Order: sequence, then structure tokens, then C-alpha cells
Amino acid sequence: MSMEDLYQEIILDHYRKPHNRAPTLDDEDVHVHHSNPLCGDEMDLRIRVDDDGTLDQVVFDGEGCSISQASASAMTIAVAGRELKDALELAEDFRLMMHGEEPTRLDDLQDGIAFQGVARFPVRVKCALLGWMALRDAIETYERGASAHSVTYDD
Amino acid sequence: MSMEDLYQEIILDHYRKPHNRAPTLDDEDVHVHHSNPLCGDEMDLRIRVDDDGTLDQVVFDGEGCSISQASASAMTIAVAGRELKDALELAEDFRLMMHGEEPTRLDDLQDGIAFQGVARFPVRVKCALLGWMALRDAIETYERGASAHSVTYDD
Amino acid sequence: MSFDVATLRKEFPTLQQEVDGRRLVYLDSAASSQTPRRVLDAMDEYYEHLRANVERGVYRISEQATARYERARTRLADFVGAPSPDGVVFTKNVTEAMNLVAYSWVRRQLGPGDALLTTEMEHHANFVPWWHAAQEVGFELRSIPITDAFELDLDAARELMADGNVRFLAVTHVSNVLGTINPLEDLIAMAREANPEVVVTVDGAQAVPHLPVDVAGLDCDFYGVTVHKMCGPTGLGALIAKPEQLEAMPPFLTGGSMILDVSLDQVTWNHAPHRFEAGTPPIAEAFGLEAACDFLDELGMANVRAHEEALVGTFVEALTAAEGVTVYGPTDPSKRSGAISFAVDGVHPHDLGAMLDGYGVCIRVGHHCAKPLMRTLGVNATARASLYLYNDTDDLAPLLDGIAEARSFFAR
Amino acid sequence: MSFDVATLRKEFPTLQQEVDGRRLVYLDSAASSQTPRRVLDAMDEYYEHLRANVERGVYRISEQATARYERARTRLADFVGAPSPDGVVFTKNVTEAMNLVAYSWVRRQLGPGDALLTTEMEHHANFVPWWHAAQEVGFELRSIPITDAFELDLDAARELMADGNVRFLAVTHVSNVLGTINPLEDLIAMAREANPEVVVTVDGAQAVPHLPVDVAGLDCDFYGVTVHKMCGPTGLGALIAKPEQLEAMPPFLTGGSMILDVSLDQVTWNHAPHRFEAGTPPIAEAFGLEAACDFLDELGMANVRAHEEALVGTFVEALTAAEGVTVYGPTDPSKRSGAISFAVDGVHPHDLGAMLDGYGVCIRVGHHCAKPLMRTLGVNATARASLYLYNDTDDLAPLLDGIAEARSFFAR
Ligand SMILES: Cc1ncc(COP(=O)(O)O)c(C=O)c1O
Ligand SMILES: Cc1ncc(COP(=O)(O)O)c(C=O)c1O
Repeated sequence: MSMEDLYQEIILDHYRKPHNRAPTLDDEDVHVHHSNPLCGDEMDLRIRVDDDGTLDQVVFDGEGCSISQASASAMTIAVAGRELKDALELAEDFRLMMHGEEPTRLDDLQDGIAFQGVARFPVRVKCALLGWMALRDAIETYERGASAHSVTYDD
Repeated sequence: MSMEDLYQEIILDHYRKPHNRAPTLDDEDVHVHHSNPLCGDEMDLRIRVDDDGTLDQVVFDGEGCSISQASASAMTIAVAGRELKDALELAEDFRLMMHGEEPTRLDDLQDGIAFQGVARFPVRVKCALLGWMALRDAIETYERGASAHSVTYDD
Repeated sequence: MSFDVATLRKEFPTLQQEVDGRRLVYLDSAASSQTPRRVLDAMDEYYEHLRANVERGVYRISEQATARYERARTRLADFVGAPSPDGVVFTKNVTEAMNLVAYSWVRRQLGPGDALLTTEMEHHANFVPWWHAAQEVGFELRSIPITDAFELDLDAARELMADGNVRFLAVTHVSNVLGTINPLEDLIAMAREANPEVVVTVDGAQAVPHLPVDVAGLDCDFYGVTVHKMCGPTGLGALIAKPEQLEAMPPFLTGGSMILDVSLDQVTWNHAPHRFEAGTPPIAEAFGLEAACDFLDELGMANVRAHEEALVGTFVEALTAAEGVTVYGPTDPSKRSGAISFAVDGVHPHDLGAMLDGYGVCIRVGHHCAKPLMRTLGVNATARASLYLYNDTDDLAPLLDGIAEARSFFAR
Repeated sequence: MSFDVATLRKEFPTLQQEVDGRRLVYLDSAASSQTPRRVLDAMDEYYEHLRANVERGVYRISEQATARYERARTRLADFVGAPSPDGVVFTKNVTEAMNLVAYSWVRRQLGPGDALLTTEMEHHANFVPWWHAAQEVGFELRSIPITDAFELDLDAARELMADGNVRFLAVTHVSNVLGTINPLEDLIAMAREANPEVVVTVDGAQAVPHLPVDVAGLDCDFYGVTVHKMCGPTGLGALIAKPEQLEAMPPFLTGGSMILDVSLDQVTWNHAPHRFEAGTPPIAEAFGLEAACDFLDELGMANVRAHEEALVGTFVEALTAAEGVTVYGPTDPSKRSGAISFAVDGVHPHDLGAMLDGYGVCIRVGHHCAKPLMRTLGVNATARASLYLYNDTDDLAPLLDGIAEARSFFAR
């Protein structure tokens, strides 16, 4: 376990120049707020869903460590344009990868693959998951017909 | 520390044939009840005080281990006829002996001396003291002008 | 029985000792058990290699200590058949576990018109918390009597439940004085029949060390465990609960680790089980617990029980046959565990305890924190010899010899 | 300073370790301290030779274990200058100690119209118990702010007390985040002036390990101690109290050992401190505590303080001078203890903690169970390096190197 396993260049790039980081999203369908008070991490995630039921756009904003910010950034790219169900499945693939399983959708995860090494740093797993779990929550909130949801983690 | 240190023949004699063991005392001045619920020991002690301020008679009754019963028996003999203040001092001598000090009034303690070895058995010290502490309480109760008192020990 | 006691004893440092040149015969495991070497090693592993606070440390030894602490939770859940590791709250002993229930459930849920049913054979830990709560919030306390055979009187229990007002049942799995193993399945079924919403708390202090226990199978709401009686260290216990019960309960002890957020105006509680673990927990002790569970599972709890059942049969028979000895407790070994209370004619229990100590035999004398039961038995105190996996029939002779000696000594 | 840190370190097994070939640099003693060998030996002595339950055993190993358990109480009383050993209640940690006060004093004595005054720099253990009680019994919670110099604002404190309604003051001796040593004498005198009957509770978690403490001299009513931060084992804490306060309080946890008598109708509580120690206590842990007090007294607490004062001066100066580093806490070493919170420009505390771990440096990052203070500081989390007697100036370079490395890494 070295620092290089954790902080891959791809991760640092996403951290330094995050994609789809924005405080608002025009015509947003759902806005979720996820926080982990124990870490002090906060994340606002907004999605807009196309008429055909695909994710049109995902933006995030918030505060947190490099891993949480970079992972959210990579996530927004990997899921854009996917059907909601497909995005949920990809999120599950990422989640399992964080728990040490081999990801089945290497290509689809795109830069998300760079986070595989995080699985070996248990305390950081939740950082890498923050954006993905917010996405899952946003989609489920959308499917329930709601437009906002807030979640607080206990670790 | 052997059992013989604890259970001297004098002690066993007092246990088997206690002196001044009685459930009542004619013309009693004070009756105190002392109990140690943690051991299940109970002791009723009654005193009658002469007009000249000496202890006329002391009787005890109750339930408890050999040490507590024998010590109370030996006590009733050692203190009978003494001035109240003198009896209190003797009780203090006994108490200090139970805490490892050399008694200063060997002769006056009479058979009470046989309990010196009990000091080496910390859990039994309170058994040996039960009667003496009840006596002290009875005299103090008398001096306060009261006729009954009840005390519960916490160990 | 598939283990060899002589070999086993070698793992227990205290049992290697001599007292006045005699082998130490430890017959007080119902008070606290001995601790095998490997449990001490597990604690040393924490102190020597992973000494850090748990939860939220970002450096390795803290992460590893946290993982081990949480692994101990899962290990205990597995060992007692808990519904889920999320239903395992670590406490300092079973007494705290019962108080947690008394403060966060009983005081919040019961009031005038309600009844809490307990039994005459409870340890104070499974009685005084309810008594104290009853004083404060005003529900009725009822108590199931025992029969002449030293068992719970189930007919009386049925009557005590008949009005349907019993909303809480608190019962021990095994009596620490009589050794009686209570028919929990029957009793719990009976209580749920009388009131389907009844909440059931079981005191497992004397069961978990000695019997295979399946908490989920018992379908109780709360189950208390204390670690120092099950080959583990002092300073640790647990409340096993249905997670949904815990999740619905307000916290008891508050402070660090059990909150999500805090401001002057608002506090957000953490989820169970963390909501109930305020402050730095007994970390080394959790390491020890895991090793104790491993140790017991290697022996096999069914084997431990078989060994003890055979042994208690032998002991009870011999004591009952001994002159001047009265045993308080079931005679059928299949109905009892290894705590054997008895009286010796003409010898006060304290004198007996002191005499036996002279023979290197450690027994407990007194009320065993079961005053109400002492009243029922009509005694102030009893002597109690209690057995565990490291005891064997060769521990019987010193006990019997000491008793005989005490009798003749005090009868002289 | 009259001890040699290099020699001292040899007593601490964890500090002998390497992480990825580097010496382990432990800078998280404010979370939990390391434990010297002799403390482990003291606990082994219990487990290997005196393994029995305490209180009321009539056999030798139980008597001896009891004597040692009580000796630890006296030892701690002596170590912190308690008014009397009868005012020492053993708990599992300081959090339980505060909850004892919250349940047995605050909930019983305070109500609408009363105010409880605490401070903005409290650990959750010295805040949430009062908040929870206030929710339930309805008194007012007030909080003393801190100044720009990271000290308690005594002028504001005086105003908060001016109406005479402050019946309870809860304040930490030393801040676990800022390191600030609070002027307790002044604050307590001020509170007693505003209300002569005020009851004062001090959180000593970060003071007892680091400073000579004289509880009786402070004239506070309650003082909390936690043993795992003072070279002792996990699983033990204590509430130090004026014995007359304790004696007047109803019990908190109930069960075995804390009662004199029990029947269905009536329970008679035991005297303090036993009334507050329900169930089997952390026995081995008390053995460990005694050894920890001996260890610290051999070094001399004045020497420990002198060593830390010099060291924290060096650390704070170096950190303040380091590029991109902001220290939250007093700069004058005579006003502070060894917990140093800081932020590094452009590096999230979690990333910093992880990077430092790669250098074998253990620091804590997060809110340090002091959420209200984080709000005041305007941050979500800080990094905290905390010093103890086994740290030395050679622990500074790895910290500074790691910080510099992290800055350039994330700025790249
Ligand atoms: C100031 C302060 N108070 C209270 C506590 C809580 O201590 P414990 O977790 O041992 O109860 C701590 C330590 O975390 C502390 O630093
Ligand atoms: C049946 C029973 N319940 C509860 C207890 C209390 O256990 P602890 O003192 O570990 O809390 C005991 C042991 O003393 C017991 O035997």
C-alpha cells in the first residue's frame, strides 16, 4: 500500500480540474444533498433526465478530500447519457469494486477504474463512494417522483 | 496464614458456647440492630447502664459466622462493669488491633486478644468488629439520650 | 466430550498456581471465569502493535484497530446467533446492557397501567434496573415465583400474564444461584400469546459461557452478555438486540462517536449500534473477546455443555449424598448448569468459604446478588461452587474433604 | 526536563515498530496514548495470578484482587489530588463519568429557569450529555465563546453568568483541539461569585495525562478522568467528586454491588462510591491504572509538563513558520498543551492524514468530536498533531516533510 496506489495521476487530474462541478443545473429534475458529518464531507448532486429516460447531465458541488471530489468528477462523465437503470448498475459495479471485487464493466467505468486501489484503504472507501451513492439516491428519488432528498451518513 | 490462625480454640469455644447471648434484656436502656446485608449478618445488641454510669450488662443475639458470634461473646465479657468511656476506648483498641496495630490493653481485652490473627484476613475483619461496633453505637445512642438505633453496613 | 481437561488447564495461568502447596481448585467461574493465554495474547497484540483509538483514524494502526474492533462485534454476533452485527452494542458489562434497556426502552415506553414481569431468581442486574425505573415512571412490577423443584412456576407465570398488561418480560437464561436453565421458548411463547407486543429481555450472563446460544432463535428483543465470565477479559459486555428495536430507541449514554452532528440547538444521533457506544470503547477488551469466542468455538459449545452436564451431575449427586449438605437447585443435570448452591449444617457459609480457602478451594459465599431469591430460600446466604470447562472430577474431592473438615471442626 | 525520551520510548512496544521501513511517529496521543510495558505487566499479574471477581470473595485471590482494585482507587485519588478516595467512582471512560453527572445530578436538580453554562470548545462528551438532559428537563444551555486568541472569553463568561441563573458550569480543563489550558481558578471563582451554589464539572481528559492536577485545589464538584489517554489501558475512566455530592445523589447504573438490600418492594442503595459502580468493574484495567500512575509519578508530572511545554513551543513555532500552514490555538506555550490543530493550504485534512501515514506519521484529522468548535473556526475538519512524553523534536522533521510533500503533491 503506497500513496501512489491511492493518489493515481488520473485521480489527481480530476481533483485539480474537476468535470461537471457546478453549484446549479438548469432545469434540474433532482437535487440531493449527501453529507458525512464525521468527515466533514458535503456533496450536492443534481441530475437532469431526458425524455427518453437517460441521464442528460449530472453536476456536483461540495467539499471534501481529493478522493471524494475526484471520484464524483469521474462519475459524472461515466454515467452521462446512460439509461437510469444502467447508471444504477454501473454504480453497483463501482460499489462492489470498492469492496474488493473485480469490476465487470471496466470500459464503462472509464476513469472510475483508477479508484480500484482505494479499496485497500478502508477509511477512504466512503470518500470514493460519496458521489456514486449520491447518484444512486438521485435516480431513486427521481423514480419516486420526488425532486429533492438529503442523506446523512454515519461513517 | 493458616486456618488455625483464624480459628483459635478460644474463638471456637465462644462460638460453640456463646456468653450473654439472649434475645431480650430486662430493663434495657438501649437496643441497637446492626446488619451487613452483603454478608447476611444480623446483630441485636442490648445494654443496661448502671446509675453510676458503668455498663451493667450487654447481651447480643443474631446470625452470622463463627467469627462475628464469637467476637461478640468475648466482647460482652470484656466490657461488662466498665465505665462507658472506658468501654469505648477498649472498643477503639480492638478496632485498631483489627487494622494491624498492637493492642495496648492486652489484659482488658481478655479473650478478645484471640482475634488478633483475624487482622490478616481482611474480609473477616468486619465480622470480628460487628459486635464491638454495635457496642460503640449503643453507648453513643445512650449518650444521645436515645434508646434504639439501627445501622446497615456497606461491607 | 471431546476435549482433554488436563491439557486445557495448561492454557490458564491462574490454574497453574498453588496455594499453601496445594493445587488451586477454582470453583467460582459463575462470578468470573479464568482467562486462557491466547486471550491475553490478543490483548497484547493490540497494546504492542495496534495501540490507537478506533473509528475515523486515517493512519494504518488506527484503521487496523478499528477493523479488529468491528470484527469482534461480528464475531460475537456469530457466536451467540445475534440477528445481525448491527444489533450488537458493546457495553462495559451486562449490568450496563440492562441499564441501557431500562433507560432507553423501559423508562420511555412503560407507565401506569403497564406491568413488567420478572422472576424470583433474578440477579440484581436483571431486577434493580427495572425496580428503579418503576419507581420513577410508575409501572407495576410482577415476579414469577419458583417451585419446590427450583424451577420457574409456569402456571403462576400464566396467571401473572393473564390480564394482558405485561408489556415487558425480563428473565434470566440460567440462574447464577440455582443453576436452573429456564424454558425460555415456552415462557416467551406464553408471554407473546398473552400480549403479542410484549418486549422480552433475557439475561444471558450465565448462559453464553456454558451453552450453545441462539439469540435469533429465541426471538427475544434484548439479550445481555458479559465477557469476563466467558474466558474473556474484564471491562466488556454486550447488549444483543433486534436491530429494529435499537434503531427506534433514543440514546442512553451520550458523547463522542454516537452523534452525527452537534450544535447548540441541534444534535443528530448516529445509527445503531454506534448510537449506543459513546466515548472510547474497551478496545483491547474487544480483541480479547474475539479470541475468547475462537477458543470456545474450537472446543465446541456443545462439547462444553456436554462436559459440564456430566460434571454437574457428578457434583450434585456427591453433594446431595454428603452428610449435612443441602443443595438448592434442580437435581436433573439436563435441567441445570454448573452453579451449585448449598448449605452445610452447622457451618455458616463464610466459615465454610474460609475453611475451603485453606484447602486451596475457591468458592463464593453470600447472597450472590440475588437477595429476593435468598428470601424465597429462607436463608441469608449460601455457599456456591460453580463449574466450567477447566473443572473436572478431580476437583470434587478437595471440595468434599473441605466440607467434611469444616463440619467436624465446627461441631467439635 | 529530567528524563531521557530515547530511553523512555523503549518502554512503549508500539513505538518500536516501523511502517514501510520508517520509524512510527505517533502524534495522536490526544486520541489515545501508548501504554508502557509495565502497565501491561500489571494487567498480566491480575490475569495470571489473581484472576477472580472482586468484592466479597472469601478466598485469597479474590481478597487480593479486591485489595488491589481498591488500592487503584486510592492511587488515582492521590494522583489527581481528589478530596478523598470515597469520591472516586470508576467508570468505563470519561464519557460515562459525564453521563453519571447528567443523569444523577443535572436531570434531578435543574429545570426551567435554570441555566447550564458550558463553552464553545468542549468535546462532545462534555456537551451532548447536557444538551440531552436539557431536551428532557428543560433548562437553558449557554455557551462561553472563544476569543481570537483561542482562549475562553472571560468577559463574555461574566455576562453569561450575570443573572445568577447559572446553576451548573461544565468546562474542559484543556481543549483537545486547540490545546488551550483554561484558567479554571478564575472561571470557577467567577461562577461562584455569580451564584455561590453553582456546581462545577471539569473535563480532565486532556489535563490529567499532561499536567500536575490538584482536583481538591480547584474546588470543583466533579472532575472527569479517562485512563486510556494517560498511559493506561482502554476500558476505564473515573469521576472524581466531592464525597458529599456523591453521597447525596441517587444512583445511575443499578444492579449488583451497588445495593445494600433488595426486595420486590424496597431497594436500599449502597454508599458512595460503590453506589455508582454497578456490576463487575474493569478489574484488570484498575491494576493497569495503578501502574500508569506509578509510571507517571516516577517521571514526575512537573517534568512531563516541562518537557511538553518546551516541545509544543518548538512544534507550534515550526508549524506557524511552515508555508501554507495555519495553526488554531494559542502560540504561547505556557498557555497551551500539546494538541496542535492546523490546516494546510490546498490540502484537505483527510488527504494530509493519508499522506503523512505514508511517512509513518500518525495524526488525527476530522472534527475531533468538537463540532461546535469547528463551526466557530469556520472549518469542517482540522488536522491535529498531539504530543506526549515519548515525543521529541526528532518527531518534528517527519511531520514537516510530510506536510511539504503533501502541499507540492496536491499543488502539482
Ligand atoms: C477533552 C475530552 N473530553 C472527553 C473525551 C472523551 O474521552 P473518552 O472517549 O475516553 O470518554 C476526550 C477524548 O476523546 C477529550 O479529549
Ligand atoms: C445471572 C447474572 N446476571 C448478571 C450478572 C452481572 O454481570 P456483570 O457483573 O458482569 O454485569 C451476573 C454475574 O454476576 C449474573 O450471574
